[in-house]
Amino acid sequence: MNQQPICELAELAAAVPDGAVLVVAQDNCGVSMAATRELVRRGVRGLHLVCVPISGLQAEILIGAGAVATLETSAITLGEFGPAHRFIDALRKGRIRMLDATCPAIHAALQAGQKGLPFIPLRGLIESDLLASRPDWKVIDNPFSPGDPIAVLPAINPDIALFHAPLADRAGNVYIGRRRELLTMAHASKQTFVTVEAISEQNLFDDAKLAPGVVPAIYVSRIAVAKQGAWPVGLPEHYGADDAAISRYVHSAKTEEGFRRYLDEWLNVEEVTA
Amino acid sequence: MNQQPICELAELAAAVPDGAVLVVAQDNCGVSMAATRELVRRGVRGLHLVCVPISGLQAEILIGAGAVATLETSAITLGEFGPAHRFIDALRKGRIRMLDATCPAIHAALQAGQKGLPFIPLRGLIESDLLASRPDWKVIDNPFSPGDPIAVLPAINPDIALFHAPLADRAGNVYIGRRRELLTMAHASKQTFVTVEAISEQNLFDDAKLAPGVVPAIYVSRIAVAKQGAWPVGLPEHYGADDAAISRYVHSAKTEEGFRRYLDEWLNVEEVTA
Amino acid sequence: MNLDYSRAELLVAVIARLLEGCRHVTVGASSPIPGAAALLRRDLTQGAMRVTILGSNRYNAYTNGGVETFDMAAQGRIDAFFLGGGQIDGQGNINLVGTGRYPASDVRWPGSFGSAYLYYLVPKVILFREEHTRRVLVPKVDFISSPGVSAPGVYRPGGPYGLLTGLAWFSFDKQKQRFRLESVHPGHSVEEIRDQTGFEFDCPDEVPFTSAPEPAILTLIRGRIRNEIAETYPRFASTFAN
Amino acid sequence: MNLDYSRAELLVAVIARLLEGCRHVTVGASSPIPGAAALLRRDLTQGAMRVTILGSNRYNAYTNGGVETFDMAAQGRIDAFFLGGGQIDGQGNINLVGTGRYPASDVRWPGSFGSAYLYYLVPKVILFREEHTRRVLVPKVDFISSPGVSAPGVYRPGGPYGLLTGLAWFSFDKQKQRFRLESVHPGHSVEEIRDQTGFEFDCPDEVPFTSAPEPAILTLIRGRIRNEIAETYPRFASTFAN
Repeated sequence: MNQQPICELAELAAAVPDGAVLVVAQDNCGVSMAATRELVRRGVRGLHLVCVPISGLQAEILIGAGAVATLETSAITLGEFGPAHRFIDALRKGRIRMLDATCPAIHAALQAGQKGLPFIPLRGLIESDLLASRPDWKVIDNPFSPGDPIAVLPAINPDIALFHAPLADRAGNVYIGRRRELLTMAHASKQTFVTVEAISEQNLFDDAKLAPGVVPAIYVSRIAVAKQGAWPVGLPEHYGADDAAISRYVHSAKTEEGFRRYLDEWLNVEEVTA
Repeated sequence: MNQQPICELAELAAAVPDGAVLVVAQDNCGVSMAATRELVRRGVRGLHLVCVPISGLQAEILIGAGAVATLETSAITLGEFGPAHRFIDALRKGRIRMLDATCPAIHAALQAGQKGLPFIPLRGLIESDLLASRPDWKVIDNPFSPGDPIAVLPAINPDIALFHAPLADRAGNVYIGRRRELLTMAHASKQTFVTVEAISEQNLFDDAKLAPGVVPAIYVSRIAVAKQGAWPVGLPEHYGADDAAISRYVHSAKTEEGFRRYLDEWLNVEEVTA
Repeated sequence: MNLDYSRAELLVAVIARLLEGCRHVTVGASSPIPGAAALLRRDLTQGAMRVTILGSNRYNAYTNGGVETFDMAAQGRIDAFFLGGGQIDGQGNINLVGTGRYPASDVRWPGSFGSAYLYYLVPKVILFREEHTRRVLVPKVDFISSPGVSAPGVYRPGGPYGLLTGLAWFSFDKQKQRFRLESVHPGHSVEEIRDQTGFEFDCPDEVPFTSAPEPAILTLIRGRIRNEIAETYPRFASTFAN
Repeated sequence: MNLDYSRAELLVAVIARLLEGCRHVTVGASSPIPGAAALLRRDLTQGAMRVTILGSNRYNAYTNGGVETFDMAAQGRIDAFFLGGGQIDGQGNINLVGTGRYPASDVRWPGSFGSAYLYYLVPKVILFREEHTRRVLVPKVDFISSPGVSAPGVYRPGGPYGLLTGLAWFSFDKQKQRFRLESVHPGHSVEEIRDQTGFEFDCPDEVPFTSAPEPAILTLIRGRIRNEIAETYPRFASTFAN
């Protein structure tokens, strides 16, 4: 509920406190790698990172940089580019608390957060080791049908939702189109920070065709312009992933030292180019 | 999941069986009065009518025509036009089973239906006579916080969702814009029947700006063209309500006889004009 | 008593004062006076206070359908809301369903709408009913659409802030579970309030008159606000200052 | 044995047969062979069978975000889905998390994705893993991302339909909670299957060879299907028929 949501990228990143519960989206929804870089640069620590419902390079880099204390996700994958070395290494060394989930559980718990419900039931899960490894999940008897066990998940209410979008306006409305999980993230979170490709001088609600794909300003605390802000990840319908850059990352991150070298270089990039 | 969803209005109405659980939206979302008229004409009986989350003329007329056995709604209102006489009369005479609700309870139960959950918790409600009068609602202890009572509602999974929309395409996609409850209704229901102002020759998903406001064809069983199909109710952003017609209805419906006369006339209207 | 403002103008000004400190106020579809008051408060804060008017296109920036209002309330993003009632009793219980034996009510009203939820969750719920009679303000409502107070342990961050009628303004004391007469509108008296109120309420020895709208406020109401609400409540706007 | 089709082409043809009778099939983002098979089946039904490919723009008509896949599954609107696993055991349990002691796994895979839900709810889950070795097909998985079968009383309309590997096709018997070897791909033998499978399975006396793709099917795969999947799996499409 910020009247002047548009700010500098560094200011946006500075407003993410250490220890925050930060929720991010998967690669095809708009990933703010620009803000991620600023977070690493400012040395953020102790994040509880929630991925909706999975993550790739963004989580991998935050983990490698030592920013993450707890990771809640259904997967960390760089797809065909290879293993997420820093994620795997952190798990092996016990550096992060791992909350393995399944995609619909993260969606449902976030929807519970959106609705202000303390918990939400969900099918599936029963007798899996996922459920066994999650002391925060329970199984109850369906109150309407005794003898029907069902998992219940506590709501997820992140401190901050962070994503990258193509367009915002000066009032703070953000265009997300079909990427509706971004809306759910914004609703469930106390604050929403967004990087965008561009700022529209026209209010997005003034175009009846755009309005259905908008996150309303009331949910949006900060917006920073970051051209190619998803790079090296892509922004669907706008630009693709930079395969060469991601490949080079995966190759570098095989070792801690290689990762550090990559990071130094990445933090020093002046202008992002795809 | 119909490959040829476009049909005649009478065919659409004939496919609503007696006794169906039928879900409809409130006036500002798109109300298919055209299909309602066909339902009354074919003499549908025993409907369990669910209103999301309230209704007006549509429910009033269906009740007056004797089509409704059970009414589940948070309100029936004709706004400033006056009382919903046939609704009030049916209650007084015990002709309908009344399931009084509160708006968020209908939304939540429908969302539970959408998610295939057997039930969903909801805040509020406790110690109200609404809850006391709904044997199908229960109160349980929040499994994560003993001593915190919370209402739980069984999911609503209607047989048929029925609404009016501005546009559909030949594949069966329907444009609803910001009226997202229509999407929830479609997801939660076994079938969705829609009347539309017009059919687009272009697939709605081919326009990236329209796509976020679309109910995908996979949910849509039948579509019939009905110009001014919400009349005398309005279709926001397209046409307003016909105040004179609604006033005349309310005046006529003060008595059973007056209602019957109105109905006869309405059923015999050849072409709807606003 | 010959006042230089209408009752509607007084009520709008009173409600606008009650909304001080709010960040976001939501108003129901058929609530022109609270709607006008919210828009007035918004103007006074240079737009810093947000207003959502349900059923309006202009004052509704929601993109998740009708459920969004209720989800926002649960998220703590709605600071104030307005509820009425065919009956309101001295414990703040409201009845939007009907009189007599439910469900075959003697008088049936439209229904409970969102009351059985928003009354629990919105911190500042202003009960608003112009008609101030013993028919409306009853000792005990016939049907509790939503209770005014909840037992300890029931999750209830919200509830009644007070009751505004055409005659007076009462605050609500959640501890005592009672209304307190705070002011009587100019032209009326404490006796009249007692005569017309069916429930017991606390009453200080001295009850002030409700403050009249300042001239600047009246000017705003008669100018900009009247134009702004014309979109949402066209009939009301045309009869506003009578 | 010199076959006139590639292994990928055989697998696509086999899966397309397994999808007979489905109204809607959903395929994961990184599943090119199931994706190609689903598109082939769609072509064979003149588009009557719907295909959703997660992560594709062209084959994804969803408008409610990532949750829509899971909601659709719960609604009974997805007839078939594909799951793999770093480990799969003889009871149909799958492990997408890692080997050794969780969470400090010896080998860590990406994670469980939607398996712990879709495996319960989608009626025809086809387990698909090209690698057919004792490393993958183990006596007991180290971590159950999702169990193959559930106790009586657990809501489970879905579950494993069978297991397709680069060597063979097994059906799954939910009563016996075991796989049954149904066919061995041309060029392989029952002995080879036994050698490479870490779990026990039922094996009839005579195990047929998996039927080769008909020429018309091969033509379709090499023409239209190859073009259709190029959008979603460009790298795969280019190496498809090798």
